[in-house]
Amino acid sequence: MTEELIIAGFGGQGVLSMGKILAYSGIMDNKEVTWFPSYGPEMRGGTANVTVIVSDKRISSPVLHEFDTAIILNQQSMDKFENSVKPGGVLLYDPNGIIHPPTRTDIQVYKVEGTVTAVEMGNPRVFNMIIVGGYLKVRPIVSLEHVEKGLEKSLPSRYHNLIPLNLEAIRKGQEIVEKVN
Amino acid sequence: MTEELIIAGFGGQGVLSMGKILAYSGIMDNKEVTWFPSYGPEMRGGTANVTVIVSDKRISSPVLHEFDTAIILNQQSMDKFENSVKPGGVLLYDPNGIIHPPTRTDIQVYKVEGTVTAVEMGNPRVFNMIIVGGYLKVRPIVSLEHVEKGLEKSLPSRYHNLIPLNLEAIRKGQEIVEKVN
Amino acid sequence: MGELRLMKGNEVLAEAAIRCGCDAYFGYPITPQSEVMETLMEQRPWDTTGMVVLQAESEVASINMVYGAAAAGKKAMTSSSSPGISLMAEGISYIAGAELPCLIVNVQRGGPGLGTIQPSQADYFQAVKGGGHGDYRLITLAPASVQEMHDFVKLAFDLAFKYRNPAMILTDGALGQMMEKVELADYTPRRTKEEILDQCGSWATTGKTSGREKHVITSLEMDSHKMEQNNLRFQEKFKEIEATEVRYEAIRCEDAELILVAFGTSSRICQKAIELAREKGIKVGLIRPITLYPFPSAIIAELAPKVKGFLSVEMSAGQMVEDVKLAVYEARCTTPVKHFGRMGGILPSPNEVVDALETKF
Amino acid sequence: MGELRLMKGNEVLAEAAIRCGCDAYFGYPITPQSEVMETLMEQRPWDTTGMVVLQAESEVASINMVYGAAAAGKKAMTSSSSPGISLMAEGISYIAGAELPCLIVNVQRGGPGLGTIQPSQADYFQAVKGGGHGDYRLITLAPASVQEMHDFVKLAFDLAFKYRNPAMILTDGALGQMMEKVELADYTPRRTKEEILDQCGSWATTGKTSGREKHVITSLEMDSHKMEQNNLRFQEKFKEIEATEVRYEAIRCEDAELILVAFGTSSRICQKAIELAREKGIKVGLIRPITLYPFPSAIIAELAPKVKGFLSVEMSAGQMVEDVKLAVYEARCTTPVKHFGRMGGILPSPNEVVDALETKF
Amino acid sequence: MKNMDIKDIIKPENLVYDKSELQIDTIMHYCPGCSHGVVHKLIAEIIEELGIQEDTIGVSPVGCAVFAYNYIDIDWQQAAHGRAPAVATGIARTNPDKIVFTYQGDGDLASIGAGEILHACNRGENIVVIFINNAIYGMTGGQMAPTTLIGQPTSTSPLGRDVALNGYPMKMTEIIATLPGTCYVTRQSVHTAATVRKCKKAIKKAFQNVMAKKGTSFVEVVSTCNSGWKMTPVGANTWMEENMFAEYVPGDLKDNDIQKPAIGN
Amino acid sequence: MKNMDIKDIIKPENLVYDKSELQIDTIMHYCPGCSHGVVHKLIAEIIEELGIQEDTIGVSPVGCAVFAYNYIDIDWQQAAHGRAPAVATGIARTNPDKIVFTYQGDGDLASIGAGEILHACNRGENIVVIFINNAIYGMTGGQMAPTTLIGQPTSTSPLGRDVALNGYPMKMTEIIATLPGTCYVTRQSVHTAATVRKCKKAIKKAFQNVMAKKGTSFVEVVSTCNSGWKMTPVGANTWMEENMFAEYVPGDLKDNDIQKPAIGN
Amino acid sequence: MAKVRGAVVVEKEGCKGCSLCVEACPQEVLALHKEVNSRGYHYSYMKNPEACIGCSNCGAVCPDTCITVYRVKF
Amino acid sequence: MAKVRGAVVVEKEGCKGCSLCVEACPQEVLALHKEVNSRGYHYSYMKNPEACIGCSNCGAVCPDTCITVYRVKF
Ligand SMILES: Cc1ncc(C[n+]2csc(CCOP(=O)(O)OP(=O)(O)O)c2C)c(N)n1
Ligand SMILES: Cc1ncc(C[n+]2csc(CCOP(=O)(O)OP(=O)(O)O)c2C)c(N)n1
Ligand code: SF4
Ligand code: SF4
Ligand code: SF4
Ligand code: SF4
Ligand code: SF4
Ligand code: SF4
Ligand SMILES: [Mg+2]
Ligand SMILES: [Mg+2]
Repeated sequence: MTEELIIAGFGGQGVLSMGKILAYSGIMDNKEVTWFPSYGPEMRGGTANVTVIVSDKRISSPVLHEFDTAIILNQQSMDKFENSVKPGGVLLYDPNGIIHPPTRTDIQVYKVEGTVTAVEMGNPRVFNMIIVGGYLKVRPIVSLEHVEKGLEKSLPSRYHNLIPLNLEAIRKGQEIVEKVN
Repeated sequence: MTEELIIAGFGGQGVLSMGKILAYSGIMDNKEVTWFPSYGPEMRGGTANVTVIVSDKRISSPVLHEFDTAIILNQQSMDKFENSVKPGGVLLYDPNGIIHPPTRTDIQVYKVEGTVTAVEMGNPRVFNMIIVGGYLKVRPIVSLEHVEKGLEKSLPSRYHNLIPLNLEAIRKGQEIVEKVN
Repeated sequence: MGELRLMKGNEVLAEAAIRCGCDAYFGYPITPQSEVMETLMEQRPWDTTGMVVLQAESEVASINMVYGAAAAGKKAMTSSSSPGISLMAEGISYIAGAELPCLIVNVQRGGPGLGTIQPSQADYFQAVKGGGHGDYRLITLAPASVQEMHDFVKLAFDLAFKYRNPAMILTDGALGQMMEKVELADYTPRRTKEEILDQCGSWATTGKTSGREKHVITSLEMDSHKMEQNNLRFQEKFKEIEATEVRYEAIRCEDAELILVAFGTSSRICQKAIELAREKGIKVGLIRPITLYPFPSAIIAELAPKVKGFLSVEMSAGQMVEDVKLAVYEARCTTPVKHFGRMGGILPSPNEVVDALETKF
Repeated sequence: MGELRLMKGNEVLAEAAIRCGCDAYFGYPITPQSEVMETLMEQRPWDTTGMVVLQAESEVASINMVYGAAAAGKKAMTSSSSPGISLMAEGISYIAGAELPCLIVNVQRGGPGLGTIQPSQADYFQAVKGGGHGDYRLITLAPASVQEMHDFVKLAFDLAFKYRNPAMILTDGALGQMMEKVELADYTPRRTKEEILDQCGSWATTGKTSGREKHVITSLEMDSHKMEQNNLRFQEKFKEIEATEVRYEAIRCEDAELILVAFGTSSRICQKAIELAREKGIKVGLIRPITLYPFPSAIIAELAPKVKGFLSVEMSAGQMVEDVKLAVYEARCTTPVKHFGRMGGILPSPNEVVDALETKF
Repeated sequence: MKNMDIKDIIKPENLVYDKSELQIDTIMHYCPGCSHGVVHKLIAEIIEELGIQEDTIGVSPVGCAVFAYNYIDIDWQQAAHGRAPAVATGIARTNPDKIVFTYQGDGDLASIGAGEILHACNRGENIVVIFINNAIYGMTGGQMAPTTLIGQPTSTSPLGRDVALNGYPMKMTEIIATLPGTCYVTRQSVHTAATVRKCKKAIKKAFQNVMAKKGTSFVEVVSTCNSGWKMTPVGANTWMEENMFAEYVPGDLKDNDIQKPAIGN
Repeated sequence: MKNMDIKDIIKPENLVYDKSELQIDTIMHYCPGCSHGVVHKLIAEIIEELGIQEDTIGVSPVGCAVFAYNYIDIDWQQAAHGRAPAVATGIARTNPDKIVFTYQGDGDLASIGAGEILHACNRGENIVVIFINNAIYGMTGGQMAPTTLIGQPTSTSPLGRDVALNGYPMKMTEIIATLPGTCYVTRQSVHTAATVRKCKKAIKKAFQNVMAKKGTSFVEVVSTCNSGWKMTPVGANTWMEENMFAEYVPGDLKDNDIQKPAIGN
Repeated sequence: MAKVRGAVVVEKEGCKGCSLCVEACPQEVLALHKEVNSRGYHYSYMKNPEACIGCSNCGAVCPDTCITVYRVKF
Repeated sequence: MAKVRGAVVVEKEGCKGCSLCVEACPQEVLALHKEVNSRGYHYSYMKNPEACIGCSNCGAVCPDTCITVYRVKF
């Protein structure tokens, strides 16, 4: 099993930590992982993306130009990465702020109403976990049990009380993900 | 004609300027010349030497390990350079301060009582010109006329009034040089 | 088995330093490696292992602080990225000339000048031919994974102390910023005073006790003949390093007709390229130099008569390719050696590498 | 015919700068080249040609002052010796990255570190492979006589402006300190404001007039794709330089069976060695690279199939020898290339060179 | 009149405050609320008011202001980290008719570039120095600067700057004021409309001094870096007033009207 | 008694002044009459008197004193030009039990090394700094230094230092005294027996401060370089008194007895 | 009553919602809009336009120079 | 008369003839010798030994530490 994933969105959306949680979950599941961020002069917003690879085998290039899955969280990222999904791959997006939804027909497209749902849940900060949930539903590359362990590892212990909330958000995301085509 | 000469002595004896005057005289005579000093952290005495080459042809290496002529002005330099004179070459020295006079028999050895004569002439600073005189007597590589022009060129104009004195010292040196073997 | 973590290359450099008993880190912020010092400041190893961590006023100061600590027998290191490493050139030459062991990490970014903060490998020449003046060499290690970022800290210190010569880890922004699984070493305590005396007591400035002559750490020698002797001694050392310390990885070279040569990040990309190329029926292998100095010339020389060509894949205009050619020349072969590279912070893609293989040979 | 003088190499660098219309010199004292600035301060060209001469607080400041003046379209230069040049590494990389023309003189001394003040050629790698970070090149000229020390100042400036690239005169303490006959050029006036606008008006910071866009001198480019384009442009320029600007002298190569390769001071010694060797019946010639970058690879490639071997004679542990080997490799030859060198400030003697010819081939 | 329509007010003839012509119409890369933007604006206005666009050469630093050249429509040089004063020296000495200014952050000027600024000011180079002291390395992600306050947390002093480890906040402006090469040394801020106006006067005077060839004029602007400080822009201003001003007291440190010998050789 | 034989006086029991045991028995490379020699002697005496030979590490500069390591029998490091304070920081931080001192000339400390000395003193590194200010670059043949006096001729200012070209003599010690990291800042000289004795007290105090971990102690010694100045040693002393002391006024600039927080992490 | 009336124009797309102008206004004219501009910032606008006296304080403090100020006297 | 007598020993070969001790002596005891040592320097010596009071001033100022001072009290 090898999953080559890109997550792309605005700086403040928790793109990097989504990737980190997935990668840590992979490690808990004894997989090989790489997590490769775009980086730039920090602290000045803009777009952010991270490439995550989870595999049973030693991972060669951590940098990819084509992906099995793309998680897209804003229009700029849609413009940039829609065409990088491999034929037959998955594109999953949050429709909030997306003006031009994906048009490709040779891939599977899903949407998760993460932004809206997070507000409904009364906590906009769980937005990214809802998306993770939607993703894991479509691509169950790691089990929830390993995700929980991954959360434990990746969150500083002072935030461990938030783990149940995060897991709930993930479950919520698994529920609300919809196939678009 | 090629003359490969080393002049060696204490820092304050005017070694470098002797070389410079000879080199400038060579230029006045339309010859090729090089002047290559030993150099070190300045201003702290010690020994000094300069290699001067005067030739009709383009000069290759400005650095030599053997010389046609060596002008030796202190014991350290005698120890260092006596053996660097080519067989049949010339060694010319001022006996003042020389404890071990040269012993080689395959070269021509000359001495010039420069220090003593300079004091007699009432001007210790013409010491080096007396030595130059002795040298030019033995190895007339440039004519006195060119030396005079060389002096003009190498001395700043504020010292041009000293040229006659220097020429006199050269003549004196030509007189007093003695062959030792 | 040691502790497993998901960490950035930069963070792991810091963690590995603490764990291998490093005595001191001196550095100055610069992207893409500022996390090295930030991680150390977060960890506060001075409270645990006693390791000193100091933000210096500049890279020039950093490398000279390293000089001071190293000359006292301490395990000292610094890290920076390309422009900052250039500023260290004089200091590095001094450290080499004074025969001091230390570790310098260059997390390369695109140049020349201020350039870009994206990853690059264009400081290869600077690292292996000497960015500073004079005849010296840096033992240069090129990690290709976060695990190696970890492992090579200890290895670099070991080699540096073995040869009393500065060592460099030459890596890049991609490896510095990416996270991978890493198995952390257990904590090795910092050497005690006695252990330092044991290891470095014959030369370090540990304080002149009555039992020994004073120790003087200097790279100065006004007497040219003595200075030449020093240089000859250095050259002997370099010969020994070249004979003993070459490290490389050979991947699928057994049946290969074409050989990729690549280090660090580009070697990872080349591994992917090999998969793609072999799918197309191109028999290609990879020599991944782990030590850039000493360069693994012997294996290249060994392969030279057997293969159709070498392709040096670098994130630069072509620097290591010269060492590949020299290795082929020394083997008295004329096997073609080509270069493929991207610059300015761009990583080559595996497909581009395959294309280059197809078009250049 | 110009004025004839007996002058030191260092003095003549200063004199040539004034005479070729140089606008500014910025420097910091270091043996064996302090006479360059001392001569300028004695001459006070600011009273005559208007040339600026400033003693900077350091070599780092010097090279950045050069950057400032050069970016305004001025003919600016600095000089130093090995450790001081190392300190300029970042600045030089910036100048190359910002595509500025200027002249840097390195009067080499023995290294590494503080080393010795005696002559050396061990900064060859630093000069031609890039002491600073990133992919850049210095147009590097190696004078072999005081006359060339004079002539190459103007030549270096001309090439620097032609290609908007920094140029270096790579010389050594022997050439800096020795005196020879030199024919001085006549005074070329400094360019007027109009002439500077003519020559550099399209890029230099001459003040944004309403007729044009603002000019920005920078080596920064955060967008990797643009940064790569910059680098590709630099590489194009370097190719053109390599195709156009190679300069060398071939001495007695017609019938030679062995070829010495040597530059600067060691090429002078090699000329003497040729005389001695030919007396012994050894048919030897000399290739003297005048431009070290671009290196005269073509003539070496041309000779490679015809001769029995090359001996690279350097005042170093062997640096240029790699470029000789690369030239032979590129010629698809396996002609042996050997190195003979002295280090630490010692000059090889002609006899030693002859011995090396006899024993190595 | 109170019910006058807005449209009747917003007419060209009623314009009282607008962007300088020299400020380039583009969105600046700075974080919301960053002091750099305010100071850029003032410089653009001053150059326009003094009519010296064609004569001014700016030197941008390495730091958040590295891109200053994108925002003011004059010729610019971008200097290596800390070396702007040396670069400015190179320009000013060879172009005595030009008005040269540097724009530097506290990491740039007080840390790596301490030597260069000291010497340029000591030589009395005829330049303006604008020193943006935000007590942190903004560009690289919020590391400690020489001017970071005691106890102030940064990414390289997460528990706050500790004197025992990192020494004391460095008062470069006080040091610079002792150097006879400087003719005008002042400390300003731009956190209120009143201080913005005062700061503009100070920078204008600095430019006028250079036009009159009086030597070095040095203007520190005590600034905020709300991103690095992890505060809101308004919160950062308050924190600055309450904490920075005690260490970096605003006001003129030196104002010489005596003209020094002309610079340049 | 007046006719007492010299031999009766020259006896071990009558010895009142002799070379320190720590001063190595070799001829120093300095020019006749050079101030460096006097200061070396004092340092050797002080280290011997304080019994800290085994704990002291000296850092020699690039300058005439580069060879200081040949003359005092302790462990030494030779630093790159100007970087002695950084080197000393590296030693002192990793060896808090050692007494570390730097010995630097005016070119080394005030010119190329201005940044390093400023920052080491600002951090309050626990070191002694001995600053030999002879207003010239002795080692390289007499070029102008930042501390060269106005009008003083040197090989790079043959008609004398000119403010318009080269700026003002730089008073590093005054600057250093403003930094809170320093606990003791003083200016001394060694041109008479009385000043030699006073200077020794000052340097001794500096070493004692470091033994007590008080932070940086900085001792400037206004010195002569008769070779660079082209004077006799005696003439140089006179010239120094008449010219240097007006610019570099001898005396203590700062003497804190308050102990600062211990240094080191 | 007031002898002076002012008005400001905020360049909506340039505004980064830093709130400094809101804070600087002596008349509490300005506020951040609850909507965001295309770059995601809550932009400043005249919430209370009649109160504006055209003092330009808001313009002076705006780091992004997105405020133009107009004033009429009577 | 004098309650104190002193004497100094100048290490002839180490002396560089700088004259600083000559200048520093309050009793005009010292002078430079008209002969030179092996390194060519006119070395310092006690020209007027009876006058020496053993004050050590000469020793203190000697840059080359070539003076040893002895003193007896009565
Ligand atoms: C030689 C070198 N060292 C380090 C850096 C990395 N760097 C970029 S900006 C900066 C500091 C910026 O801080 P400051 O000068 O205070 O400016 P600010 O961003 O706060 O305005 C540093 C260390 C660099 N580019 N070059
Ligand atoms: C990087 C570098 N630049 C320049 C030099 C040359 N240099 C040697 S000593 C010196 C200055 C010495 O002056 P100072 O520090 O005043 O010491 P002094 O000799 O007067 O005691 C210089 C510039 C060097 N060795 N290294
Ligand atoms: S990081 Fe700080 S200084 Fe830089 S733009 Fe943001 S607020 Fe301004
Ligand atoms: S040159 Fe000056 S400082 Fe150096 S030893 Fe001679 S007198 Fe002393
Ligand atoms: S002009 Fe004055 S009153 Fe009007 S909105 Fe701006 S700050 Fe408020
Ligand atoms: S100050 Fe400017 S950027 Fe900030 S909220 Fe007001 S208008 Fe917007
Ligand atoms: S001890 Fe005093 S009196 Fe005697 S020679 Fe020395 S200085 Fe003169
Ligand atoms: S002071 Fe010392 S070196 Fe100088 S003359 Fe006297 S004894 Fe000799
Ligand atoms: Mg800052
Ligand atoms: Mg000095």
